[in-house]
Amino acid sequence: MLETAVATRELTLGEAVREALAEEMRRDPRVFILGEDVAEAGTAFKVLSGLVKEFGPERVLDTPISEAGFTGIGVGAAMTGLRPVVDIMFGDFAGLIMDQMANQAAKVHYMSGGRWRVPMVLRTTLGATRRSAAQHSQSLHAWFCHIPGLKVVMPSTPYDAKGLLKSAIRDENPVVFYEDKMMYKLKGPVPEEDYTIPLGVADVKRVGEDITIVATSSMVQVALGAAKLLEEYDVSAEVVDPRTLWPLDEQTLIESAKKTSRVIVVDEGYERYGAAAELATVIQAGAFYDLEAPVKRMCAMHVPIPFSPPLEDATVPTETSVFEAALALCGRSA
Amino acid sequence: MLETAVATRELTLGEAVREALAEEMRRDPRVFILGEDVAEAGTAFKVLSGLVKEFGPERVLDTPISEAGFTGIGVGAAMTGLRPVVDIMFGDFAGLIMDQMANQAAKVHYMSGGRWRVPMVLRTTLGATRRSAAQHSQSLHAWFCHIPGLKVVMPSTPYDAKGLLKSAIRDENPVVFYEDKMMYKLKGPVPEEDYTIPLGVADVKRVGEDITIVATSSMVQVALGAAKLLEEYDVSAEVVDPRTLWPLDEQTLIESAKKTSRVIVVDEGYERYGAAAELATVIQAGAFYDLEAPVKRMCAMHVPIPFSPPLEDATVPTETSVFEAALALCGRSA
Amino acid sequence: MSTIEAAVADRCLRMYRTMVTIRLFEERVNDLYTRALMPGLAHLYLGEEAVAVGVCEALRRDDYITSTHRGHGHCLAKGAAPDRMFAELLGKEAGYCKGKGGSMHIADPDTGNLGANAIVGGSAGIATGAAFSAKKLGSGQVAVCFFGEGALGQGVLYEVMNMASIWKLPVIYVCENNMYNEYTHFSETTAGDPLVRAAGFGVAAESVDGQDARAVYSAMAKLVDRARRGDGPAFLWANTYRFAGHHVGDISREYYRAKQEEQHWKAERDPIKVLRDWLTEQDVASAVVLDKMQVEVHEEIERAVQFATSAPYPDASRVTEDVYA
Amino acid sequence: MSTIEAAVADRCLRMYRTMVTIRLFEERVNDLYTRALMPGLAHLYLGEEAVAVGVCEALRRDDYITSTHRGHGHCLAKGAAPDRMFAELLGKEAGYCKGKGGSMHIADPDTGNLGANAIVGGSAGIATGAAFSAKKLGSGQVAVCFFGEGALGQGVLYEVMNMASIWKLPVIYVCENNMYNEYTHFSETTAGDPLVRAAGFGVAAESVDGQDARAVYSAMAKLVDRARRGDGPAFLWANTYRFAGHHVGDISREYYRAKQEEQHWKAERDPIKVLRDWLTEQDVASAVVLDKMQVEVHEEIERAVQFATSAPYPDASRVTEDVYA
Ligand SMILES: Cc1ncc(C[n+]2csc(CCOP(=O)(O)OP(=O)(O)O)c2C)c(N)n1
Ligand SMILES: Cc1ncc(C[n+]2csc(CCOP(=O)(O)OP(=O)(O)O)c2C)c(N)n1
Ligand SMILES: [Mg+2]
Ligand SMILES: [Mg+2]
Repeated sequence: MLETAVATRELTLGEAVREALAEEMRRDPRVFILGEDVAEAGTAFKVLSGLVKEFGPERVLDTPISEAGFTGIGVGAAMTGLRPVVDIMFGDFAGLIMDQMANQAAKVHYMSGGRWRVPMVLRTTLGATRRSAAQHSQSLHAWFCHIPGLKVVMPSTPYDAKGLLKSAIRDENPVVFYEDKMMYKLKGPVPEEDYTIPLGVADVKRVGEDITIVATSSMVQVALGAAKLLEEYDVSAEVVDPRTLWPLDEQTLIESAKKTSRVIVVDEGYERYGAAAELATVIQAGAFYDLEAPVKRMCAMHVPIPFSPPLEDATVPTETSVFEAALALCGRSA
Repeated sequence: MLETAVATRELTLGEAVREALAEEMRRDPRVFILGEDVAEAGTAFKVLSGLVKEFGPERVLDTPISEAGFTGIGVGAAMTGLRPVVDIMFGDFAGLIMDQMANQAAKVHYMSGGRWRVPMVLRTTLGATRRSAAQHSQSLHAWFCHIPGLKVVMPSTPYDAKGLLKSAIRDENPVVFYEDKMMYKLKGPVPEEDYTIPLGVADVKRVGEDITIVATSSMVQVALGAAKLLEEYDVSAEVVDPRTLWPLDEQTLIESAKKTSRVIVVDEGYERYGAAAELATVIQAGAFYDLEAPVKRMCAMHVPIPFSPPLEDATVPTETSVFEAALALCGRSA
Repeated sequence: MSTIEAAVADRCLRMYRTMVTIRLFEERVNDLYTRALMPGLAHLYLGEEAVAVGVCEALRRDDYITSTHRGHGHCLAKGAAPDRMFAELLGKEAGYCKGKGGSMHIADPDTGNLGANAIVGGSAGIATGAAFSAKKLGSGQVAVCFFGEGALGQGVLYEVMNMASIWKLPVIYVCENNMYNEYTHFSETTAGDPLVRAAGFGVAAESVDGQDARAVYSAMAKLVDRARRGDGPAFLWANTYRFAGHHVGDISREYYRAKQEEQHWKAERDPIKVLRDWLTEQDVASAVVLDKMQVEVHEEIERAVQFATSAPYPDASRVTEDVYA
Repeated sequence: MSTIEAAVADRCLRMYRTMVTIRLFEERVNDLYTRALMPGLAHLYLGEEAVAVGVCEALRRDDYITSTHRGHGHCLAKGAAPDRMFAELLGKEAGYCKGKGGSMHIADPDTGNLGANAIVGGSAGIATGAAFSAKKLGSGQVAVCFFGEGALGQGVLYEVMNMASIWKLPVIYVCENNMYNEYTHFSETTAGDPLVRAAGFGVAAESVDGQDARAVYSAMAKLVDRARRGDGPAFLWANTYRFAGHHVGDISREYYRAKQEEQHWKAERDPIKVLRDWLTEQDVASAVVLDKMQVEVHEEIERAVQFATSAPYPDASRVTEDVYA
């Protein structure tokens, strides 16, 4: 986290996203925003507030409720000289756009023998515990991660969000950019000066010796909280944030695993056939002979996400559950 | 494979699927088929030929090219007293129906507190090497496997296809049933008498001692071929077919892994964030202390599937590549 | 002494009572939210009561409906009980979905409610499939698909309308045009003419004043009749207005619609006032009788809230139940 | 001596030559397939030549098109060279897509071809997005989205038509109605009236005889003009017929369409014969001249096949290239 040392002010993750968009739109007139209620309303989460005032309705366009349609329009616009940033309000709506993303955006470059490009960013959200029930609480990033031709970015701090979003917008490929709804109000240091963070470089959020907690997006803060709790038990946890699930910085994950010999992967997607399985498999393959125990996964319970608070709270990893699992993995008990 | 001993005749996988549908439609008047060109044409693969003659156009319905729409109609029909078998010609079209399957079919039972049910089967296809290029060659089953509320069935023989399809049709939940396009002409023993195969029970297709090859659908025959080649090198390979990826028979996979201590998982989906990662993770977690080497994955290369034969052939596991990988994993060289 | 036929009078009084029930229910939902007693958000049906009530008055109890994120009114109009509705909104075990669904997913087989849906347009396929079953099983049921004009943006709606038309399915697509897709006026998101769109798919299309429960009922009764007779699907365009925000948290709305617009609709086009005026003018019921009815409903709502607030949450162990049947 | 204006005569001769090129190209594709020299399948454009040719005659080279699984005709009409087309169909490195795309994915930036698409309706968004760019960048380009009438079943088509209409995008949706969705007659899959559907989304709709290249050209020229002027999107319904099977392997078709129907269209409505008759009747060109042209085209096609068959396959190592830009 060297970078944040130079930071001079605090922004929320939402503000960092907005600032990244504003700076890129100033830098490059080809960049524009397409989505539902993105203009005057600034999205349902108010993340884009003010952008339409600066850039006008020609560059911040409200669309009908047609996710497949405007994602497809984004693909075509990206192929023909523009740099669309498509806004999909809830990541749960991925099911409506998978053909546009997986069969069109992801494949155009390859199918054309490299002659067409799709420099487009699809911003969307993930995360539960907002009492939004089964169709508005999912973290479906694994679907996109599975498709060659797409890149998938999962920032966990305002600093990363800004730097990674700018890289995503400058990238020549379709990039899916995930924002955790619960993290929009999270504050963190973000320097005034222009900077970008390359896609494909993991970040060690906390250095430790005894156990590695690989965490993505919303789960990074949970992992850091668990690491604090572990301190009191003299367990030193290293928290590694891949930051982008594709491209994936395998080396950093594997090296940390080799160093600590114990690993937990925490991701808010459904556990089964999810992103955590890939991270666990990569680590097992790369650090197999150094591991003291199998890599443990902690993810969303394999159930549709319920509305009722006591039920929903039981479906996601928490500081306590990660802390307890880590302690147990180190052969210790609370 | 005890079951096949009693088999008295050979059917192709396509014939086995058709027979299962015909028998279930005779048994249960609520069962009907919905899809593109399913009636007179008997589908693009001719798998359903003749069914419309026996059951009439009211039970074998040709639809417009509206995958999302008729999948949704299937969900509603299943909730209200019918047992639809929805036909999605190519598995590549999954992107068009993920909202209907993941947000509707999979969640209706849970969201309604168990009061509505969706007893529906979605038949579709997977598999490459037919020179059909990037949008008609994918194996996207990992997307469905990731969603709680869905079941996913992947038969690898005519016998399994018939028995599993009948169970899927009788199941009270939405079941995605995958057929390998290249396997439709594969012949195998199928008994005359009525039988079903429960969902969630793996099958050891070949008993072995030195290495376990876990293979799904189209890759089971490849694994068996590799096992034959391995024999000549005195390497005894066990081939385990999960048959259903959800529910998943973890125990059978883990026991085989414990016995042989070396495992390769072969699946035709894209390798990254794919089904093989889940199987590998489950095996690593369950057999960790017995494994001599990390579980190896062999899947579709992480690229859109190219049209050109020499390129396409390079993207999928083959008898030879699995044979060589297995030999290497056993510390031997060809 | 009223000149109105008794059956008509009864129907209108029944519709009035249900509209008042929805009104008081929603006001209480908003109150529970503002007092932080309700988890999550809710999309209120205030101002649109005549649509759900007029439509469901034309239905049998066993007819099907699918509802939306703004679904409380549909569920109540189709016969749901306020107490179990509130229990669901509060995530209690006694709720219609054991607390697993919440405000946006109320479902109830006993009243033919296939479920509210949080995916805009997400229930178009389900409603059409229910109509498919009704036709195939010869049950004589019809299915009603409620959705807002924003759902006209979802392609799947046209896919299923086309099939409903080809197969002459007994489904009625009820489009509640409250003029806003969240915070965007529908004129900015909707080209052409929705009625012509429906006609282009061979679906009988009609438009109605969504603030007049009697008009909604008569229009719907005709379309339901057609559908039961086997004459196929219909599209009903009901012009209405939501009095409150897109959801309970949408307080300052000036940036997307003028206060005067809201005031106009509340003052001039309140569906409850419209029906009340007619009932009194026609001597179907006196103000006194109607006020008494309102008091009864108020008490029922209060009892329902009591029931719901004192009802227990499901035990956390229930979380893994109902994933598979 | 012909009374036809020189410019018109030139245009019609140019269209004739391109139609013959497509005809001979497709016949050769079928021949390569039957002789097992082509990998996979192909969907032939035989009989529909006048649509692609009439439409593209009204376009600039830098205008955009998106094509379909039945796309060879669109690509050739937009200016693709037969040799690189054949090379792509055979999976050779010299193909338009280095052999990675094949028959269903030919793309070529040099001729504004955004790519053929194997997902029915899959390019509707792309074409509309290209029109969006053209308008935003003020390039004066238009985008043409070719699709078969089967794509009317895909909801995304209506989603993008609605947006094209709202934003007045220069996109023309060309629906090739060859009356069959694979093996099913479109009347069994299409309710209402496609022209009314388009109108319902505020899209200007026209119908044309797809076997008459001159008629297609004039209808299209008007719509392209409108679009370039900024008057927004249009929908062109072109009635046509595919002479061969759904794909090269679709040999016995009696179960879904009568031989007589095919014979009628081939004998009476062959678009090449229609234009040829006009050219000769109007003394624009003699049979001798047209036959000579045909021979030239034939030679060009043969050279193209030669080139493609003798061209090398890509090295297997190329498989991992072009996944990311
Ligand atoms: C597919 C989908 N896209 C977006 C949303 C977010 N969303 C919830 S309600 C809403 C507006 C719906 O407007 P309308 O259909 O007119 O219904 P109303 O809220 O006016 O009753 C939107 C965009 C959603 N739930 N589903
Ligand atoms: C989304 C989708 N569904 C189904 C298919 C399979 N399929 C390929 S061509 C075709 C028929 C298309 O008919 P039409 O659009 O009229 O085009 P035509 O073949 O007649 O030119 C179908 C169903 C597909 N490629 N994509
Ligand atoms: Mg609305
Ligand atoms: Mg057609």
